[in-house]
This record gives sequence, structure tokens and C-alpha cells, in this order.
Amino acid sequence: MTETAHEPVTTLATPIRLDFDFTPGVAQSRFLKGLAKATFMGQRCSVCGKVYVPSRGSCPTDGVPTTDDVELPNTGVVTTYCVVNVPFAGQSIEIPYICAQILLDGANISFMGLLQEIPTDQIRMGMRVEAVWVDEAELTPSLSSVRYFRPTGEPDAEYDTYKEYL
Amino acid sequence: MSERCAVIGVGQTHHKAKRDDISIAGLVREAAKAALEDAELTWADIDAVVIGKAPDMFEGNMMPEIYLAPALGAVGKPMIRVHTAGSVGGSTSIVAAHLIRSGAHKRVLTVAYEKQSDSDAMWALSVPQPFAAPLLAGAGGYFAPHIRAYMRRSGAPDHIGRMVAVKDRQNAMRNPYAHLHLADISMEMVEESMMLWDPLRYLEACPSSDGAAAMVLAAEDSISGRYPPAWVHGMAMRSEPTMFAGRDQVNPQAGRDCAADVYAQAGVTDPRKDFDVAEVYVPFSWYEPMWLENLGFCDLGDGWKLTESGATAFDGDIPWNTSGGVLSSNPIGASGMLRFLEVAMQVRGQAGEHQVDGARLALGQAYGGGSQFFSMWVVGSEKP
Amino acid sequence: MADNEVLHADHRLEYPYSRSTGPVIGAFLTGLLDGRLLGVEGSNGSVIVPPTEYDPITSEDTGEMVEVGPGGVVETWAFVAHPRPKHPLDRPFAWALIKLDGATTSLLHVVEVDSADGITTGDRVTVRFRLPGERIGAMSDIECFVPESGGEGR
Amino acid sequence: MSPARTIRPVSVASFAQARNVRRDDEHNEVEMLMPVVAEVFGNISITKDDVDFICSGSTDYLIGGPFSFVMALDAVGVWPPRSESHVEMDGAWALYEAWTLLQEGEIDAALVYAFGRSSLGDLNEILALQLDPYYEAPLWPDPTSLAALQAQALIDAGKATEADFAAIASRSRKSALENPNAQVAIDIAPEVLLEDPYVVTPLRRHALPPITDAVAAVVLAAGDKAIEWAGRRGRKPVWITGMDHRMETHSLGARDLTVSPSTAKAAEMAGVGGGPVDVAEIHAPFASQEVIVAEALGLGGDTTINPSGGPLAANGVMSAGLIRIGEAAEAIATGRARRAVAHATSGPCLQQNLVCVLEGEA
Repeated sequence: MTETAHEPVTTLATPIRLDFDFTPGVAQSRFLKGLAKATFMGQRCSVCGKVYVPSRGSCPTDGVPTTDDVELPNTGVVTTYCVVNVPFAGQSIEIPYICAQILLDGANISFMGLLQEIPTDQIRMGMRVEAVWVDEAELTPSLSSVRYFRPTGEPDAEYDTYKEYL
Repeated sequence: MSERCAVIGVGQTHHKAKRDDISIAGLVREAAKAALEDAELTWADIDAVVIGKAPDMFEGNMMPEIYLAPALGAVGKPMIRVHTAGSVGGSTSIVAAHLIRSGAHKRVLTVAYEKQSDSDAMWALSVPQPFAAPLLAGAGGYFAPHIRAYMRRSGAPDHIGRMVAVKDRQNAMRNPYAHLHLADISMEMVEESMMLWDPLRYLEACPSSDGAAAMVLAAEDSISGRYPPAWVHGMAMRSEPTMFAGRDQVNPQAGRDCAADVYAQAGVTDPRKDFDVAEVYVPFSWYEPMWLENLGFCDLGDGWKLTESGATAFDGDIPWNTSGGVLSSNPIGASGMLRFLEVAMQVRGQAGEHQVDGARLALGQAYGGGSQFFSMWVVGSEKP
Repeated sequence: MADNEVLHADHRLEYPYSRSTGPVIGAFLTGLLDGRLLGVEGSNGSVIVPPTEYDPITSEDTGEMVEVGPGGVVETWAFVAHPRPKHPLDRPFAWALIKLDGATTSLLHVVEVDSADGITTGDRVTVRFRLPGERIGAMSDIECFVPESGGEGR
Repeated sequence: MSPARTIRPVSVASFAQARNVRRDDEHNEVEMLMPVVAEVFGNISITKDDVDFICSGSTDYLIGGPFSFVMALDAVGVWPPRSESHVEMDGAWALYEAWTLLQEGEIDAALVYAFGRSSLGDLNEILALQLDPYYEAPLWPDPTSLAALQAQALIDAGKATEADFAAIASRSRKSALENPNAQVAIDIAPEVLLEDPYVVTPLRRHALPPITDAVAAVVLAAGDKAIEWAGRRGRKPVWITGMDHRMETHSLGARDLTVSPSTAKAAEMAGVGGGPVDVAEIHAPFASQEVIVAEALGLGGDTTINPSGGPLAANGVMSAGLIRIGEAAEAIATGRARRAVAHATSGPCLQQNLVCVLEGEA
């Protein structure tokens, strides 16, 4: 009963497009607006004293609001890293490149950043780095304001000083 | 007040990069019907259904229990949908087991799946959101730095990851349901595969699969099936925050606590000796030595030595991932349940070519997110 | 930018999902290409439309495909005076559950009517397919249903 | 038939919710949840260390990104690591999961929370993704249209009229005047509401729920903790005496849309008929659906329905069901009821339903 002149249908395209108004909330807005001024704004937990950057508004271990703003310097340490060699959708950087966990000086948590101005085989855990910002006219409330991080040339940090933040 | 609970039926699909022969409902039914057959039951015998999967964006089908209820025999019954990221297949099994242990139901069908080829895993796991960092690393890029940290801490030599990649693919050759069947897998082949996220090579990473897993769980007075039951001796879930100051992502506290909890429930004091087999969520090869330490199979820093010694190989004293593991099949939402299901098969003696002789007590583990969600269970051939 | 101002941004979630249909849904969609409506034999002699691999109540495997329609009866309806952008028609219409001739269950689709007065439960409607060259093997191959009287309304 | 087994008494020890609003423009989910979690603990002077299990309910599609529950956990602060789980369902089902664990007798207290911001996207499009992805979702039927199909079936069956829908809407929003957390609270006569235009015939504007951003949390406690924690507020425990939930088929064309057999079955299993029901908190997002649920629950004229205003006064997707349980418990704890029923629903046209029976002590 199913004779047909057509090739049987085996796949169905169902495109889905939904539009949202996104807000990152109070605390992250503060961090993002800091980026637009080429600064890293963190927040300190009033219970444990740890500095979060970026902060999402709560201390993840204490579950209390973080309200104490802390401006952090542009410098920090590479705690660990990987070299990305795989092309994937949405990628805008030429491979291979270094994706590093960066612990800003004075922060208690690292975040992922792009590392440049160093060959991929010379990167080390513990390397001192600094943020390179985009031109002032291009600064926006987004991590895109950080062009990348680069080595400062200072001596590497001792493993013991950052081993808790890998 | 707690009832005993046992696995009395298991089923899974043939896992593939794209199951282009089947609908989403067809995929989950392939696993569920196999589990019912194994338990020698019909849809009508089931009291409740618990379903799990990872983000709904994989299939673009929101809260899919709503659509899938009639495909899984849930009409007129309770149905629950669990989502705990990559650990979800394990958590789903545990939620189902609680329905038995609490006395609420006698026979529960639990199913987990992912039809990730309907979209794209890389997209669905990290949908670009406003203000987020530009996509820097992709999936493996999140885990590779932690692998590097493990290597630094333990002093493990480079070839350990390759050994795991080979071992798990060799095990998969024994498992007809596995996605990858790489007959000629070798250390050289892994080493020659593309370096994706240094230090992680292509063949040290899991595939992206379509697939489903299902189990029938039953109370003590409702046992049936082709094989003896696998009794649940212990089960636990643990979560810790995704990012916090001082978080140890190589050896997460949540994993250690979760293991301690299930071991205490099951009376396990020396996991390497007490377990006959373990099926552990290893999506990247280096997670075997890392989880060996996290799960207490050896001292801190010695995980790689256990792998290197062959202890975790199929013929070793504590075989890990006899099914071929996540490295050989990875339908994300189902991957955790496949771990739990494999150990149930082992202690029921139904694992065929990948059966460990005389397996009596086994550990299944799943983890998810950025290693912050854990679920584990211990099953045995003897009543607890 | 004020210091206490919270940021907002447009966020678009978009993907061109491609679904494998399996044999039963595939047969129905192939039928649409041919301008035919198919159901499937379910439990207890029922005919399920649209067809699924399983009976919607008993969950048992379904059987042979059978042709149904092209006409049917409106079981219930809901009139939309102002269609939303993604709705199947860009002019007023009614959603309806339509029990096609030969079917046991009803199909969700739209009926072309220009006012709520133009549709009543129990009305007979018939399918209007898109032109053969416009069909793609999807639900949208059914442009809509129209009142069997010709759609002039009452 | 009464429940086939004896259940362990578990109390709703504390309940908190944010004020339900059309749009919280400012906060992310974590920031919305933190004060509510603090309040639900603070009500009974406990901390996160006093609960043995945490379970939450939410859906990624409201925010349009995967893993929204992951970050939400930061509102609790799960350190040291906690036994924790999540359902991609209304928080009422998260409460059910926690209640199941409490039944085993190995733990005594649990935190349940739910969150959802319906204001971020277009709920009419988002909820279409719950439908069959091959046959129905591609047509983008919106929830109001599907509810209107059900309402028309109800009218055709002679079970309700548009005037009944207006009366329900009028009563709900008038009751909401007594609820400081409600979103839509107003005293308008049904006759006036009947002049509203149709959104989708036969549903007029007043028969639709508002779009709501909401978060809510509940602490469940058993045994001595239930008694002690209630006592800290000078209250007696509110006990859950039965709970059950049931699913129906997804195929609207295979259902009789004028009845809710799943609600009736859940009500039977939860033991609703075992005594008089003073208050029923019903999660029927559309006014027409309340008619169906009230019948399925077997409620008589003595029951006060939705004294909180119900979902017609505030309908936080993913939290509205949990809030029904919380409101029902509060009605008992504050002496407005001795025995109450809470109901939660999910899916198009009341496809899945949960029923919870709560009782106070004399």
C-alpha cells in the first residue's frame, strides 16, 4: 500500500530559531563594564574572603551574595594550559594556539584566556603573563576586550604558589 | 523502611555516529524493548518510568518525557525526567532505584539516551551566549589543562594515555553494541592520530554517538528475567560548585565523597580487591588514572602505575571498562547509564565476550559537567 | 553607562535540526509527497493518524500502513484571528483536531476559515495539499484543511 | 482505593518565594535564588548544613542555553559536596524526588527549589518545542491555542461555558489581592471580563495566565526535625499524607480532552478522598483547565480553590507547581485549612499531573 513514485523520506529538516533577551545579572554586569574600561573587577566573599573574577554574584561555596568589589591588576600566572590544534565551528583564531588558565594576582580563581606572543612549545605552567587590551575605541563590556595575554618576562611563579588553583 | 532493589533487565541500542534509520522514539524503544525482553516483562508490567538525558538542545525537543511518554509505556503511570549533565545516566538509574527502595513501586523502567546527530554535540554543549568569552577551546579544551595538571602532579609518562586509548578500544571489540570497532588499534596508531588539544590526541578522546540504554529495576518480591538479578548494594550522588577558589579539578572532593559513601553502603574497604570489575566514565584516556586515584583504587599519584602494570586491562586483576567505555561509545545522556548497565551485566553473567569470569561485585561511576557532578552504584550477584 | 545599570543583549538560539524519521514517520511524509494521508494500524483495531511506531495508549508496536482521508470531521477547534509569525497560515485560521475518514485518532492541523463563525465541531473538512512541486516531505506539505462545502463559511 | 502502603510522614517545614513579577530585569538566576534560599532556611533558623539532600527543577529552554541548573547551584553553596539532583521538570517533581528519598528513612531533611524566567524569550514559541518534534512542533502551535482546543471541547460537551471561565479568572485575581507575592491581583466582576477580546477563540484574555518570572524553595523534614523546626516558629508540622503523579499520552487526538484521568488516578493514589478538602491549590494555567482538574480531584463545593490566586495570578513556568504545594502548606500552617490538596501540571492540555495531600495536626 505504500508504493510511491518518490524516494522514501528518511530525514526531516526542522529549523528552530528562538530569540531571547539575555541579562548576565548585577554582578557580572559590573565585571563586564569593568572590561569596557580595561580593568578586571572581582568580588570578595564576606564569609571566606576569597576573590572571584568574574563573580556571578554569589560565593559558590558559601551561597551568600558577594558585594565587596575588588579591582584586580592586569597581571597573573598561567596555572595550566592546553594547545588547541583542532578546528571547530565558531573558532576565530588560527591554530595551533594556547588556551591557558590564568590566575590574576590577588584573585582566588583562574579563568580561561588566550595566550599569544610565545611559541606553543615554550609555554610553561607558572609563567607570568599580562593582559593585552584591544584599542580603547574597541573596548566593549565583553571578554573580547582582552585581545590576549602575553608573557611579562618575569621569573616563573613557584608551583606551590598556584597549585591550589589549577 | 528501605526495600532491596535489583536490576532484572538491561537493553541498549547499537551506538553509532548517526542512527539515521530511526526516530528519537524508535531509538529509546530499541533499548527499552530489549530491557523488557531481558526481564521477561511487557509494558503493562511496569509501574513507573524514569528517563534521563543531557541538554534538550541536542534534539531541540524540550522536556522530552512529554513527547516520549507513549513510546515508553508511561501512559497512566508516573514518569520523571532527570538532568544532571554528563552524570545523568547514572543519576537517572539512581532516581529509578529510589522509587523501588522507597516502596513506591515494584518495577521501574529507566531509560537514558541522546540522539546528538540531530544537531551537533559541540554546538549543543556550548551554545554561544552573549557576553561570554569567545569560544576558545571546545570540549576537550576544558579537560586538557586538567590532564596536564595531573601529569605534572603525578609525574606520569606520556604513554599512559595511549595505553588506555588502546585498552578500551580493544575491549570494545568484544562488545557488539559499541560505536567504535577499531580492529587494528595500537599504541602507534594513537600516537600518529592528530593532536587535538595538546596533550590530548584524537584517539584519546571519545566519539560522538547516537544511542540509548535502558534497565528494568525491581523490588525483591518482583524478580523475573532471563538472568539472575544484579542487586544494588550502594548508590550515591555528589555535587560540588562548578568553579570555586581552590577547587581540585584533578581529584575532586565530590568524587571522593561519593565513592566513600557507596563503599560504606556496600561494605567495600579495598576497592581494588573487593570489586571484580569497574566501569568508569572515561571520556578522555587520562581520566582512567585520574579516577583510579579519585576512587581510591590506589594511592594518590599511583593511578598511572596501575594502568601501566596492566591491572585495569581485561585480563588484569581489576578490569576497567570492559564494555569499551565512553572512549568507544558516547551518546552523552546515556553514557552514564551504560556504565551502570555494564556492571549489572557483569554480575548477572550476561556480558558474553566481555564477561569477566566470576564477576560478583562491581562499581559503576559517572561524572558530569566540569567534573563537579558524580553518581555511582555498586551492584552484586549476592543479595545485600 | 551608569554603575548600577545591568547589561542586556539579544540572544538567538538557532539550529537547523535534521531528524532521521525512521520507517513509520518516513512513510507518512513520503505519502504527503504523493498527496496521500497514511495512518497505521494500532492496538485493538485502531488506526493511528499521524502514524507512530507505537500505539499512543498501549505503547505496543503498530502494524501496517493504511490510507485515510482525505476528508474528516472536526473534533474540536480554536480560532486564531491574528496568526503568530511561525503559524502555518498568515491569515486567520482555526487549529483543529481532525478525525480523518478511516482513522481512530485525530490529527492536529489548521483549517482555513476567516472567522470563528466559520467552524463548528462536527464540520466535515478535507485536506488541501501544496502543489506537487512545492512539497518537501514535511507536515507543511499539507497547506491546510478546508470546509468540505468549499470553505465559504456559514 | 487508598494508598497501598504506609508512608513516612514528611512535613513541608518551610516555604519561600520571590515576589512573582512579569519581568525581573536585573538579576540572573543565581541572584534571584539567593534571597529565597536564605529565607527558606531562615524561616526555621537552619542552614544548608542541616539538609541532607538538594533537588531542583528548571528548564534550559527558558534561558536559551544549556546547563542553566548548574550555575543555579551556586545560590546554595554546595560545599562541602552535597547529595544533589535535578529534574528538568516543575519543582513539584523535584519535591517528589526528595520526598521519595525521605521515604527510605535514611535522611531527614531536604531542600527543593525551582526557578524560571519566562520573560526572556517568547513562551508561546518555546513551549511548542515540547510537542512531537516531527508532526506538531514544526507547525508551532502555541499553548494558548492548544488550551483553546481543550476549552472548546469542554464547551461542546456541555461541561462549561465562557462565563465559567470568567468566573474562575475573576475569583482567582480577587483572591490574589490577599497574596503579596501575586503578580495579577484585581477585583473585576466576571461580567466585565466577558467583554475582553478573544486571544484564541473560545479563550478571552482573562482566561490566560500571566507571563511570570519566579523562584521558589521548600524545605522538607521528617521525624524529630519536622516537629522541632515547626516549633521554632510556634507552628505545628504540616504533613504530606500522600503524593502521586501520572502521565497521559502525548497524542491530543487520542485523548478525551474534557477529562483528566491522570489527575483522577493521582488523586486516588494520594488519598484525596480520605477526608474533606478545605483548600485546593490547583495548577491549571488556563481558567478552562481548572474545571477539568477540580472535577478530577473530586472536589465539592466546600473547598476553597486557589486562595493564593493560583496560576491565573502568577504562573512561573517550572515553579508554579512547587508554589502550589508551598501555598497549600501555608494555608494549613496559618490555620486557614486543616487539610489541603496541591496540584501541579506539565505538558500541553494537562498531560501530566501531580497531586499532593497535606494535613495539619488538630
